[in-house]
Amino acid sequence: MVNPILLIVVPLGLAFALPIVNLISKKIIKYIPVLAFLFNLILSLLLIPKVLEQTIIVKIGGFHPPFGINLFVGPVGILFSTLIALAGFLVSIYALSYIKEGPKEKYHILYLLLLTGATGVVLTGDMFNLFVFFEILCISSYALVAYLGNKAGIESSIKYLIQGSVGSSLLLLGIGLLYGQLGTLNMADIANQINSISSPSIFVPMIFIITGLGIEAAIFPLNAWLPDAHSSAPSSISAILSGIAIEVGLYAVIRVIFTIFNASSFLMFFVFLGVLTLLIGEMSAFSQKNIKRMLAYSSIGQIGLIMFAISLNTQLGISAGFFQMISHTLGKGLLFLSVGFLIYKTGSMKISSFEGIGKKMPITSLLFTIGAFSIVGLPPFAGFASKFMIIKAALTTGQLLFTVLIGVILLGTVIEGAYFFKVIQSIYFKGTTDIIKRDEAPLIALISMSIFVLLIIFIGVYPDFIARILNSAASEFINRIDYIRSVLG
Amino acid sequence: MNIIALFVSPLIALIAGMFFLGLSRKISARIQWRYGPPIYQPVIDVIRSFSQKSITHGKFFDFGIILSLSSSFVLILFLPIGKLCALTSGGLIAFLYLMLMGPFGIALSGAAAANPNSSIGISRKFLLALAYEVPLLLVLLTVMTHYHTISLVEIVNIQANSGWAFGSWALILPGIAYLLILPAILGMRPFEVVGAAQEISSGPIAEFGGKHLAFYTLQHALHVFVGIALFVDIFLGGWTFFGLLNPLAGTVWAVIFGIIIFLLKMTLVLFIGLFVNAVYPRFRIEQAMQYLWKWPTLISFVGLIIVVLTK
Amino acid sequence: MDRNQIGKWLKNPGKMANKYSFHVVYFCTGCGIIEVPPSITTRWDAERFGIIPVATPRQANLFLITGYVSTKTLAAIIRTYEQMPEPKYTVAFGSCPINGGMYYDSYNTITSLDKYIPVDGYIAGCMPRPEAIFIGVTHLWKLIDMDKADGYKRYREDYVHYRANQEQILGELDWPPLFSKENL
Amino acid sequence: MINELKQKLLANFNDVQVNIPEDNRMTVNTKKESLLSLVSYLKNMGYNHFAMLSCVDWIDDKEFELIYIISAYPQDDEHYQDKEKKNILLKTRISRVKAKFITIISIFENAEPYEREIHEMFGIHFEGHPRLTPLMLERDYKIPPFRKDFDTNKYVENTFGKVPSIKERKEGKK
Amino acid sequence: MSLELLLIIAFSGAFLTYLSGKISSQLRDGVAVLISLGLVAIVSFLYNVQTETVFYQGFFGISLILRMNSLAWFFAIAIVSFTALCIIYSLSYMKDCERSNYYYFMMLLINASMLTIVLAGDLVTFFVAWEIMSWSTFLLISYNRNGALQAGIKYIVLSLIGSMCMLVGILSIYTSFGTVNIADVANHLTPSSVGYKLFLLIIFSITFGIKNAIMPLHTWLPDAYAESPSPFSAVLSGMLTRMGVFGFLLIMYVIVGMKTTLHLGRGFLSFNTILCWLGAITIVIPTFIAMLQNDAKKLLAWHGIGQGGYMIVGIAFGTSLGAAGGIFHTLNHATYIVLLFLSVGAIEYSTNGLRDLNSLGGLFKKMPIAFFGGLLGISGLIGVPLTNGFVSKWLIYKTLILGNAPFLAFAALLGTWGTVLSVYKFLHNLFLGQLPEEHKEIKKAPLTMQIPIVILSFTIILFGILPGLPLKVINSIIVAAGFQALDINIWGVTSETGTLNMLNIFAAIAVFGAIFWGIFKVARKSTPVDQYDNYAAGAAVPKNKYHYTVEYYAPFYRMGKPFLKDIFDMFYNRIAEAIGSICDSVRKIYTGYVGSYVMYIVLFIASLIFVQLTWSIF
Repeated sequence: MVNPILLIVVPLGLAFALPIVNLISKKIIKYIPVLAFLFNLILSLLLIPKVLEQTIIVKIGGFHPPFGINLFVGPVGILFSTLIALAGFLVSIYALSYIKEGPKEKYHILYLLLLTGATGVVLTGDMFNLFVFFEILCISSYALVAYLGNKAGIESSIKYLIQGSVGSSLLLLGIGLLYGQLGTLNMADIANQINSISSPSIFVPMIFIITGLGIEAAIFPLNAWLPDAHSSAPSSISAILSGIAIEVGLYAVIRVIFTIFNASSFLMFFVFLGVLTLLIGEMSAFSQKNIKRMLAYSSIGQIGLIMFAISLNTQLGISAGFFQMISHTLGKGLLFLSVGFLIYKTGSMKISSFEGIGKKMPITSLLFTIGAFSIVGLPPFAGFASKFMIIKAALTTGQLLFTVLIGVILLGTVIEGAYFFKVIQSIYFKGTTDIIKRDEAPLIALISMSIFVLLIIFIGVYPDFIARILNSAASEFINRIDYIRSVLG
Repeated sequence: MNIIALFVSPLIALIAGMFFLGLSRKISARIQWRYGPPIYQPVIDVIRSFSQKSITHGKFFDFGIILSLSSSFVLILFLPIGKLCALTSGGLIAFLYLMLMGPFGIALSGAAAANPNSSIGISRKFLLALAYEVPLLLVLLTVMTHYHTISLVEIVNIQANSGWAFGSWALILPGIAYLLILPAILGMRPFEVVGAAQEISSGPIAEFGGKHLAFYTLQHALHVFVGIALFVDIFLGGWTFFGLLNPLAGTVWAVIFGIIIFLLKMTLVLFIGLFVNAVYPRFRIEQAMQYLWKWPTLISFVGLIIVVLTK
Repeated sequence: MDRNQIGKWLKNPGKMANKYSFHVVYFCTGCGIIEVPPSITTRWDAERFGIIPVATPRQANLFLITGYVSTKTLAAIIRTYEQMPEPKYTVAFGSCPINGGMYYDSYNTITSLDKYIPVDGYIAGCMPRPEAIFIGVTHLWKLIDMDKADGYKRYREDYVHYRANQEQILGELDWPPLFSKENL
Repeated sequence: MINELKQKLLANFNDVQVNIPEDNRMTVNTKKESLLSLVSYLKNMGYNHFAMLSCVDWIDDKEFELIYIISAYPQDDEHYQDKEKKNILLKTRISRVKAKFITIISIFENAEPYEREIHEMFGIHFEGHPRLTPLMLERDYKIPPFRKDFDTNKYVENTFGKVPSIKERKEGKK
Repeated sequence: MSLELLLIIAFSGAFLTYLSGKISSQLRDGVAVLISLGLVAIVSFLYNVQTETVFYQGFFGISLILRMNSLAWFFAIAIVSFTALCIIYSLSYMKDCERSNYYYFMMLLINASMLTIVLAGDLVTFFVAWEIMSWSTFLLISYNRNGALQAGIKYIVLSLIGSMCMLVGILSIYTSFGTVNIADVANHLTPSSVGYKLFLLIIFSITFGIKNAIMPLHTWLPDAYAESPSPFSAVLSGMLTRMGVFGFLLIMYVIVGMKTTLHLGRGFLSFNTILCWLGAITIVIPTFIAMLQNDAKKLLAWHGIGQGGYMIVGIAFGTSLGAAGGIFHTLNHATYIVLLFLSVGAIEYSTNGLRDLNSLGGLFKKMPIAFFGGLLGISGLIGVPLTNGFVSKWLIYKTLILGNAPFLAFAALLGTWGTVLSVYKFLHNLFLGQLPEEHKEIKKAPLTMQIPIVILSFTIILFGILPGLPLKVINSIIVAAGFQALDINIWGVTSETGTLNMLNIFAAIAVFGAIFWGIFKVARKSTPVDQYDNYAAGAAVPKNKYHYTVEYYAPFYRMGKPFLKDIFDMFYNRIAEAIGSICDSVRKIYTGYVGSYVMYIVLFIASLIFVQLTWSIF
């Protein structure tokens, strides 16, 4: 039985082995991330059936849970690790042809570190271990945002660094307070003792932890860093940031609320916060001239939608939220990757410079259109299936409040549809009408993007394929007692 | 009965129509202190037009005028003249639409003649039609809702036993409204905006020569006949005259006398139109539209409300 | 005034109808037009003979040339005459159309109208009063009876000659010849 | 009032004969050279209405006589009577052969059509006239029609042709 | 012949056409025509077949069903045949246009998605096909670049709002009844509360109102019709906008059931009276606005809205005659509006792009077939007897008058007279009158354009004289919907309150027409004359200046101009600007200073803790 710890160890090891390989030969280093995440993908796919029967607890160094650090590989963990591995694998293939200049080996190291941090956050069962992996994730993303080295890149990564460090310090403060009161760092143990002590002393660390994680999860007041960071990072990195980093942050927030603090009353506040994030994200994306800023704001909007779905606090709601995460990762990843080469070929991020690009780069613009249709939620694509589930979840609760909120959310989707369709129009129906030579993106990038498209269409047409894993993931959050009993025994 | 009506009513309509045209010219002359032409002058005009060699602007120019004359004759078949009514399919709605076909045919051939005078004439004809259609529709709707039927024959029969519609106080207002718009329907002087000889050299028929002019005169005669006959049928109870014909009911004489009474009533109504026609100068098209949309529409609207409320 | 003799009607309705329904082209060509309104209104009432002024030449069959004809008016007269349907009659007032009248030596007045369009009858008088017009009309009836009012036939038969005269005065005409070979 | 004007004219212009046939009408005969200055002088004096320009063809002494009729609107028009309207006829003589004269459009704008008509009917060419195109006549004439040597009968004869006699009309000969 | 196979052919046909277009354009034309005609053949084979097949279970376990009944067949045959005609038409219209592969692909995709809508047995397939139709229409509307982009955005925003309303409606049904199958939903819905039914009706009628352009929701239609390429605007106006009518039929008769819809709401304020009044307003105002248009396609677009009002009034009135009239009017309107758009397209094709009503004229001498189609089209639009428009309008008027709703009948009849005026302006300015010099040597429309025009004109006359053919199918529809049947015979409707017998009207017109044609021929032969030998008070006819078109109804314009502005369009534009400015102000939150960002974080924590300490709601 392969030990899930390998999911973290292998990419970490390769990350540190990379400088040595770099000495031997410069060319093969860009294939290492591809290998790492291919391994991760295969491993997590193998683990899925085992995990669905029975969650695996990995005790590091043989110590029993309350004392040693343990990994908790439940359906949620394995779902996220497969998602991270898949996205990482595809983006690393894309990066083979995209990252040409600049300190390439540093890019690959940081890239490996970022994704190992993400996998670690997802699988860990220990609070402090969560903080450590969270730090690895944030720091490597600060560095990668500044990778292009231009003025905008550096300025936005500094802003990201400042806000991230405020968040991490708050997170550390919260964990410290918790440790001071309960004397344990193990999530299950904390969850077990949480209801024995009075509420204000619990509430303050909870708020600190949630805010700390919330900054990375791009919740409304805390996500000011996202538009600058995503727009000035290289496209492959902004694909990873939008696709993986925000979802992992949100997973951490949910893990904290549901399993550790069991603060279900707090969720009602999260519903309104989610809707607010959606509206703010969509509205500020409406009149954007820069394509990557527009996509960044649209990610904020989508995160708001996921928050709304999950904070419905029902089995259907949470699985709908996870489904929306998956479809957002695929859709937004595809959008960022296709935009990457559009910008590379036209030289500027302005939407007005994309006029008539549909004739010059037909396949990439077709991929961009499919990604846009999936994000807006038009039928044959994954976005529609997830939106369908979210609305179903909201309406099954039967409360009038949620029906009204659904109305507001759909208004947000209409705004989103409006600005995405404007971009599609300018790609296909503006600019010169004379026949110009085709100047396509390189083949490797097209392959990775078309795999995204295949996944989007496959999940959109046949959503039941991942329904089982989504339900078990949702049930893991709903009944936290099994979590505690399975860890503490 | 209806098969005979198929042949008889068009003939009656044609003769009566030409008689009315002659009568109107005679009476206008008499009002202006001059002898005026003989009653049968329109017949002479038609024969003279037929003897003339006209010009044509193409096959569609001829098709329009043939369409308009034949549809006017078809219109007569739908009209209960006295007791005779050849076709009843479709009732008053089909009648309204067929009334539209006559002017539509002339409009087609007038425009095919590529003469701006006729185009302006046609646009005025349609504007005038739109103007008097508003009160006319209200009037007909009031009648139809009051008698709860859409067939003309039934309206005449109901009036046969329950007295003229013009008499019943519920339908007084629509009757008055119809009389107010009668000159407009017949294209008489105050509303002779369409064929204004001085301004647009007789409007749509500017290019109509010999036989085209003859066809137009026949169509105009039938149009006058239909305009008055509709009023007589709906408001003056067609062939009935306070039960005068009851003893003869069922015999051939009843039919003949019915037709005679019907024609007498029509001449009476024609006189009203003529007296107005002989005296009034011509309206401008805006004045005509404003007038028609003001008083007749108001009266007929109030009539409709009364009928709807009291039903 | 044999309007009410049915026999004549049955024998030759076309001619009789032409006689008793003159539609006059209401187109003032000269000083005589001032006589036409009184003749069609209350005092003299031409309508009792079936005479009505008509707006377009297309519907007319009688063309009154009321007075002197200048070269410019001649172009309009010829075009109007050619637009009238076939059995058409022309009556000229006064002496000016005959021999130029008092404008006999004017440099732009036509001396004899008959060269350009066929004229069926002349009414004497500088300008004839309405009674004279009616007398002219009765004479026209006689001419029609005797088939002498054949101006339009003359126009068609030797149209080439008329056309030549017209072109000689007005120069190149900007409307095509009325009768080309095939529709003579 | 008209007499002082006569004195003034005689004083200013030397080769001018002025006589007043009736109380407020004055005829002035001048040479063709001084006509322009005279017209502008009169205009400044208040005679600002250019009534008409006409021409007389003295064929036997081979001269055209151009007559400019200028008049003045009275200043205070409350008690204006028609008979007070003062007219001045300026006459000048130009030779008949290749007749040409200067245009007075610079002083009186509305003289333009009159000069065109005189040009068309008499054949006098006015230098400086913006458009001396034909005004009323359709055809071009070898001798302008209003000249005395224009033989109207002969012209009518060969343009409109001989009027057919009654006999000819009877046989219907064209 | 199973339904799945039909749809597979339709969708794969679209992709096949696109691919074959890569090889050669002739091949693509052949494939496109083959597929569309094949679809026509298949659908016609499915006449009165009542099948229902579950074709897919994978979508969240919902069983997606395709069913064929008389209503579905009626719309399906109309969709497929009109699209086939338009594709034959666009063979020559699109010959030298760029990106014609994309055009044919989109046309066949829209055709396939409309077919799926009509055959959908459950609401999820219905919604999926509806969405595919919407965004592919958007892509095809904005095909003509500059002007069309604005029209495309306006269309897609309004149809997105519509689809979102429908999505909420479908999911509220799914969540409260657990099933999406239309038949089950119908009997689940009867016991539920009136309020819930009213909610569903309103939500669905917003969607279908936008698509069918009922008065307040119609603003997208004029630009969309005018800017899209003519063959597509024919399909768009013919069948695509009438999916709204199909939707209304579905929701009012099949899902909520005819009996309940009639008594929803109190007395005057009941749902279908309001819908009738909206329909009536939609008949009158757009028809008079159409009179002011100077662009031929805009004029036809406004008539599309006006005629849509008739269908709504017919369907919403709730009697069997009204429903039959409404459904029949949908088919009739489709025939003559497609015909009119095709004839305008033919003119556009031969005068390369000119469709301004003020600068054309006299084309009936040069393009007889297009004129013939235009004439029959407008006579259908007016409802001249012997055309199919007359029969359906007669049915609607009879229901309104005998259903004692005289004011509705007045609005409908007034709409007809407005149509007469504006449609005559269309025919006069385009075809009749003086032929301008520059159009002297216009060539006739090519053969592939003439075939559809002739076929459509023939159908207008055929259904006009023998309305029994379509009415038999409609009769089975309204019987299935729960109305009592009308006794239909081949030439009309017989009922004791006034029969309609088209045959004797046709016979009368034919006989009298023949008589007077004979008399006309016997009388003296008239000499043909050129358009410049015209009465002009003795003067010569000036070239190019002797055709009266500009401001054709000038007196009415002066009176009606202030009232006939499209107030809803202006209102919606103002809303769009307001939203745009709000979005700009919202974006200002991200000021760009790191200080303000950190201040947000600290404020967030402080406020949460403060709230917890004072009210402790968490």
